[in-house]
Amino acid sequence: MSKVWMAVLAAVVLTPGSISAETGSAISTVDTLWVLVAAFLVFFMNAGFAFIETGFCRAKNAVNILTKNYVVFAISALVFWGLGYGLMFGEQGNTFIGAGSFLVSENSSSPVSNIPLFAFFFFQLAFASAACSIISGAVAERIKFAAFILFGIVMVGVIYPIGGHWVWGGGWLADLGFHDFAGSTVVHSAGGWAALAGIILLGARLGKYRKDGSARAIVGHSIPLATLGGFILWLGWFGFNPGSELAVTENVPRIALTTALASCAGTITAMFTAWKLMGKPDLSMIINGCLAGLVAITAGCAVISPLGSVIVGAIGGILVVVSVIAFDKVKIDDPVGALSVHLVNGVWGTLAVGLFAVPGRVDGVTGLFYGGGIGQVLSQLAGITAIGGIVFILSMVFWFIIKKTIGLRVSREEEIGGLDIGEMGLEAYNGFQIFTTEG
Amino acid sequence: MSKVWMAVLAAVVLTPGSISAETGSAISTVDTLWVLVAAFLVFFMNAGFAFIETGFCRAKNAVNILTKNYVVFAISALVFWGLGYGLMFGEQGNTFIGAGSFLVSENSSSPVSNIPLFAFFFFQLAFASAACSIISGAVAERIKFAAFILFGIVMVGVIYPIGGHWVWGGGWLADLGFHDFAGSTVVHSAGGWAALAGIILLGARLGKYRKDGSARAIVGHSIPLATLGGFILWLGWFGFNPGSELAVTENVPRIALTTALASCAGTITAMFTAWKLMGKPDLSMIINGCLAGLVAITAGCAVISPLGSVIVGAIGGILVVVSVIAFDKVKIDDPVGALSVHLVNGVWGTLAVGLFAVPGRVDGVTGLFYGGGIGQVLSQLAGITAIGGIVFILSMVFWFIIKKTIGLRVSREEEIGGLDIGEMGLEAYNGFQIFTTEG
Amino acid sequence: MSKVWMAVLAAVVLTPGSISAETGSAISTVDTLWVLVAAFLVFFMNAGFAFIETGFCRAKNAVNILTKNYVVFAISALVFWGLGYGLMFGEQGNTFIGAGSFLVSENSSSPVSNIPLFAFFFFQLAFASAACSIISGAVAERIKFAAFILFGIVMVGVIYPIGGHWVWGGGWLADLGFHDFAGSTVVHSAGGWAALAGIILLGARLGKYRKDGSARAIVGHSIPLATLGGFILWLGWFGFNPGSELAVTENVPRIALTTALASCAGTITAMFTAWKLMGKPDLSMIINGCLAGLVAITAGCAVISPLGSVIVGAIGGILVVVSVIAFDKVKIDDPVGALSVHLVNGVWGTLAVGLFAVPGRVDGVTGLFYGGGIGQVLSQLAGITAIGGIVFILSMVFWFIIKKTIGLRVSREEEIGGLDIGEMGLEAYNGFQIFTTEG
Amino acid sequence: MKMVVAIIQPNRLPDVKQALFDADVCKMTVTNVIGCGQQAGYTESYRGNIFEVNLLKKVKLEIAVNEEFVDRTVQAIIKGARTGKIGDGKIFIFDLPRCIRIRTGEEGGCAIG
Amino acid sequence: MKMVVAIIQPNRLPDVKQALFDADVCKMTVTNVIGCGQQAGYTESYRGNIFEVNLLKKVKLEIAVNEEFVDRTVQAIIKGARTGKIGDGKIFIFDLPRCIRIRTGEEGGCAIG
Amino acid sequence: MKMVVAIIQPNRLPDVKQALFDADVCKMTVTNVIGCGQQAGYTESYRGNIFEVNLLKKVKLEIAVNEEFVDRTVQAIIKGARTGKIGDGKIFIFDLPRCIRIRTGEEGGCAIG
Ligand SMILES: Nc1ncnc2c1ncn2[C@@H]1O[C@H](COP(=O)(O)OP(=O)(O)O)[C@@H](O)[C@H]1O
Ligand SMILES: Nc1ncnc2c1ncn2[C@@H]1O[C@H](COP(=O)(O)OP(=O)(O)O)[C@@H](O)[C@H]1O
Ligand SMILES: Nc1ncnc2c1ncn2[C@@H]1O[C@H](COP(=O)(O)OP(=O)(O)O)[C@@H](O)[C@H]1O
Repeated sequence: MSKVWMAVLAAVVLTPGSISAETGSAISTVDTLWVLVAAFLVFFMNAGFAFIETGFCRAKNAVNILTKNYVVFAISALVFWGLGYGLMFGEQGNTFIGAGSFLVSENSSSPVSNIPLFAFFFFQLAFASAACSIISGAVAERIKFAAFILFGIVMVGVIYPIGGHWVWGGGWLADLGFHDFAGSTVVHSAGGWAALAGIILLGARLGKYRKDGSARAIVGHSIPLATLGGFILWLGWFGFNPGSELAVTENVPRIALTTALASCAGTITAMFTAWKLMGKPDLSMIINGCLAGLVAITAGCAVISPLGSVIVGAIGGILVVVSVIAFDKVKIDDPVGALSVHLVNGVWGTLAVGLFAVPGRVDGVTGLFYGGGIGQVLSQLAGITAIGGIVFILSMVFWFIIKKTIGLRVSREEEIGGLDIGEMGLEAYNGFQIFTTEG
Repeated sequence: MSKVWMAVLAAVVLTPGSISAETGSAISTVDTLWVLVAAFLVFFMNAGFAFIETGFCRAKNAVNILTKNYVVFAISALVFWGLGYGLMFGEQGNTFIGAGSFLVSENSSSPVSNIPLFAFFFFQLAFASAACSIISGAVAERIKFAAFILFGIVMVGVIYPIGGHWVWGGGWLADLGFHDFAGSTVVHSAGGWAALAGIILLGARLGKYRKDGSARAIVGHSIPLATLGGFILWLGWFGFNPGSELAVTENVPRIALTTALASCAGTITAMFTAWKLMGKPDLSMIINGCLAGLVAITAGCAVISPLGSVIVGAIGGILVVVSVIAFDKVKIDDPVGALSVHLVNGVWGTLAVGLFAVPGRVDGVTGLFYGGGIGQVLSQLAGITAIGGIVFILSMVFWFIIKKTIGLRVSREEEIGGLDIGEMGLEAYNGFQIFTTEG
Repeated sequence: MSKVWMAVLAAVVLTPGSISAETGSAISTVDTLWVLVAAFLVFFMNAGFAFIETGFCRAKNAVNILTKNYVVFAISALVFWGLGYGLMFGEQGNTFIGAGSFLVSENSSSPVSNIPLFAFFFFQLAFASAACSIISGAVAERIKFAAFILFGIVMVGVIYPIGGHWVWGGGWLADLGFHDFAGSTVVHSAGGWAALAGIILLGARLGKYRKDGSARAIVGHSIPLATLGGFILWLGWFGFNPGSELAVTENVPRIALTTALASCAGTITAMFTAWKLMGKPDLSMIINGCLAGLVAITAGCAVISPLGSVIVGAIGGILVVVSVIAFDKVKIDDPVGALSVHLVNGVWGTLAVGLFAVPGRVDGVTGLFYGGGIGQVLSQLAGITAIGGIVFILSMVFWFIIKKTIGLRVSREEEIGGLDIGEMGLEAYNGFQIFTTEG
Repeated sequence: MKMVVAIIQPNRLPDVKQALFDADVCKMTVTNVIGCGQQAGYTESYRGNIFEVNLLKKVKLEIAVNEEFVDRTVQAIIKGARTGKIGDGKIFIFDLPRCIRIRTGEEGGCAIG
Repeated sequence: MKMVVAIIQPNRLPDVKQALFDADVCKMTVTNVIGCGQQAGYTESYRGNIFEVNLLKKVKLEIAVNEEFVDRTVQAIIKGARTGKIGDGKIFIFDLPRCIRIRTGEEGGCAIG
Repeated sequence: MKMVVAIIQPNRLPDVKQALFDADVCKMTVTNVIGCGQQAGYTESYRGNIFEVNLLKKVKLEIAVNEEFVDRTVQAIIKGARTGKIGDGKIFIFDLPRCIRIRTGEEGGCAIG
């Protein structure tokens, strides 16, 4: 720990709070600390995804889902480190794709100078893996483990970085004035579009839809686990949104507040919508509503007022319940509601920026309701369509290739007996008596 | 929190990491970051409450308890944002109640100037919701979902802010020299008194007490979940107590240490007390003992020495076990021990300030054992009684109104079959074989 | 994100964060905040250990394991506060053992001056308890509760501090040039050696090995709980390694990155190794692989490059799977793989410093592969052997004394019926139907 | 000998056990079952789908007794289990030609108790 | 009266229930069991040890019926449970001398339905 | 045909299964039950209340066999389950008039194996 002594020296001599001694540039220790802590919170969201997805699926598939979520960060990290980051932020790129800075090291390029490259990279890394986790839940209970892993590599290595480059890597959408502060589109709806493509090629779980086309309830096996996941994601979002400021400024508390208010509004409206439509306050919908509010405010958390964030979140909470039901109508089988949360509300949240952005927060970004005219709405629509389009198309292509090569879906027997036995060779709850009488 | 002012001074004089560029005032980025991180930790305590309560109740009521705990933050946030904060900290108030600053926005008032208003508000918000969560466990397994939600709104909107204003909002108890650093009384015993009122009007769970008056054990369904809750609360408390300094000062590490030592002492003494009285080291009591130590040191964590905190916590650990048994004797049915943890130890901890406060930490606050005389003890007693009285009376009134209107308690059939079926229409562990043979 | 630049400006112009106003010395508020936050993360690792161990054991022993893990921090804290810290860092000591600074208080000695003593102490405290938790899993499902508690006291009070003093307390190994940044040897293999001694004296669980000597699988009862534990430990490690810098420097993000990359590499290689050897990607091995990578990089996280950390972690992931199988071959029954993770990889990671250390990071520490010659390898070997030797011998002695006095192992009946009934008098999952048909 | 099998409401188990003990019937085997009969089920909702649950939680008791104990056993079960509401359950009585105590190898009537 | 006991594959339960309802057999008791027979087990691996699981999840149905219902009950079960694959299970039929409805105390044939 | 039903200690199941396999009895159905008999219960404590648990975990085996297999089946069970301690359990043997294999529809003795 001899470094400590040096640091102490620095502390005395060189006015702590800047490490210029070491870097020459103006690194802020406070900003560095914040970005790292925020990154840790976002990293922990992996656990959140793991448990919400596991809880909403059946016990016979629990180990499979947990494994996907546990390795997804490991794979994302290595792939994003080696390839993705370069395509997203590499300095030698053009407006459509980045290049260079592969296998990130000391001398890779960084768009920010108030924090060390590695702090910025680590934060981006955590984001990249989130985009993958979103997919995992939507394709759960029937996808082959290897197929998911393969797609995950492509998602983090290529698909996500392209959209990311357009918006955050200095690409054409940024120039166009498209504003997506923390990733309603770049991360969430991107994940959602990729998931949608997967679901379409995979098809629904056995027994999910009756011959008459009506949907059957396939109840998750552990609502407590799912709730744990919901709480962890909620916590992680306070790193996800406020952390995206990449510095400690007066915006950060405001972002934390708008994030909180939107999630709370979404929680409440989802509860009442479910209560109204199904007669009971369905906790699985309440949790989705909370996440819907979070996704919805992610794009605009820095430019929307507290009151505005309540409205944006409230609409998100209604949207999520309605769209869960709608997806079932069209036989899009999404066991955990990932599409309703991340895709639908990713789109809604990005659009909301065009409506609710308060003037003066970010240069040139003003919402329709604040006299900004239709301009911002249009650039938001442009971003939504552009990224939605590219992600959906690329995903379709890669999912299709996987389907034609190793195959996407497990055998009927495996699906009935559970992926834990067939794919993982290990069951989740040794000793517990569990009935598995569905499909 | 007088230390805060000193810190603020320091902040002004030495401009630590200030964002004055933006604000003109001397905002400290370090303090801002700390208060936000602490707020996130306190926010996460919601998960802690959710799992300790769920684990200590029966499987048939798990979804109901999880739902209460999940929406409690959402409701608290919106109500405290719209109403509660204004009554607690509003600038236009008097010594008994605050006013103004409703629907908190940029131009609401804030008692601190070293951090942005929204950082302060967010931290207070997390506190407000804790007071509500405390109630949830005590009334669990028999209260109507809607009844709890209604009371929660009143608690966060009116009852909690009144007591809070008296102590932290510049009210008369503050002037009186009453010292409650992080809320043994303002948050914990307040929650406890409100819970007690609820339990009295609700009555005990079916089958909890035999005809001969003796208590029956109604064993929680998941000790692992309860333990998870205990760990999360323990973690959250390191935001709860040290965060209440609202700045990064030399006090913060000391507060973290006293908080840790008290919780550890409480854990150990509770273990041995239970071991002695019931023949085994009951983990449910050990967890309660840990929380008891935490609640007990909450009031004095900034003014009590490490050694003192060990003593305060140790007594808390004994108190909690003894009082759990005592409450059963008088047929006060508290499924999770919320009263013993938050009410009894909230009172004890507040009193302990009058006994163990080290001179010189907070102006005018010196404990009896450090030659401070009986003075501080008396002002502590004043605060305990005043807040206990007002909270208990108001709670009784509101609980009674709810009882007479929509009713407090579910039907006998619903209670036997489980609130998850009756109230939530969803069971927690689909597929698992669970025996529910109790009353 | 234009705000960022402004903040940077502020960072340069004004000199952020020092509390000199209060202390006269140059305490850095940023460093203080970071060390505390890191300590909280490390503290939370207790929960991680609790759930990974519980999940990998049988339901009938869950309460027993949870209790051990819940009280271990409480006991460690009090013992380390009263005794251990003094032996590790006490100023009046010699090169072999520290002395003084018992019952840590304001005027105890601290080796660092950029943060308050209590911040440093709290961080060290969290480390001490980790060493104990490691043991808990290895001896699970058959050790007497009291026997474990007793050994824990000795471990934190005496054994761990001795090794700690040699390396971090200014002892002879530090002078020798032995480099163990965050404790691959001091914490992890120390815990592992103590556990090994315990296992040897305890013997294997009933039914673990067949008459023909082959190993039987005793499957854990909750893979979801174990996975939760894995995620929490993973998160905590970002406090464990980067926090060991004890300041916010440019090293911190680099350490966070090497820590992440090593864990990811270990996760992947463990997955493929298990897949290859046993035909399926065993999640229990994947989690172990992740932890193996973390332990392996702990010693060198500050001196090894990102690429190097990937290699070190990758080897760790392979080692852990192979050694789990090897330990079973020699009938060393370790229910959770603690030896393979902490002992084997603690040794490997410490050695790796001698191979992969990049020159210029820490004075005089350069790895073989970077032209540092064999020198560093030798000092690393010296440290591994010295600490391994002293810890193993002392542990053997104390375990033996406990065995001869109160006894180490529960009765055959208790082990069959479960320690929860015999030792704790409380079962983990009231109401759930659980088959317990193994030996 | 006879094997008396009863399906009862789970929450009646404590009373039934008590009634059996009072009638000196102290040995029994209990199983966790689900059943459907006249008793109506209930509906739940999950993620937008409302569904009916008609297999309800029940408890099954198996009690092997000698002839002379049959009636008092039946009476005790009815005493403890009857609420008069649909769902109270059924009692089935089978002939039990042989009964062996594993521990001692005893056969017949003496093995039962 | 007869007690029809069937051991079936868990995932056939919905179809068997449907087939029984179609045959007006609406009362039954269901138990979660594990069994081994001709059907092969499967292997799992945990922490380096590969092991075989040969007790497979099954569902047990108990249906008390009057004589004239026996055949249609058996037919319904076979209709719902048969896949032609090993593991489909068995049906066991026992004599049921007495049946009592707890709620009313009714005995015999009328108590069954 | 006969239905041999045994209630044994859970931890004896592996040995009993082994003993049965050695006696060529390879088909059985296993159920998780709780029971009370002569074996004493144990006490637990929770939140200040000490309580007695007298329904103990047991495992129930159901084995349908042809007459000539009855004795070896009983012997095998006793061999695997007996420890000589109270709680070893019981074996109950019922007449089994009919047995049908769902897969093939076979009836009687041949359906059993
Ligand atoms: N004919 C039967 N065969 C098997 N089980 C039955 C039969 N009739 C009733 N049961 C069991 O008894 C339980 C209660 O029966 P039900 O008809 O609902 O109540 P009641 O007998 O009071 O009308 C059912 O849930 C089922 O488990
Ligand atoms: N003789 C028997 N005694 C008890 N249970 C049996 C018997 N034969 C079969 N079973 C039950 O039926 C299930 C299916 O039997 P199996 O022989 O595998 O299929 P099949 O009868 O189609 O050959 C077994 O798992 C077991 O639970
Ligand atoms: N008469 C009976 N009826 C039903 N089950 C019984 C009967 N007698 C024993 N059992 C079952 O057998 C188990 C062991 O019986 P117990 O009397 O404790 O041991 P032992 O037969 O060695 O005296 C009991 O827990 C119970 O499940």
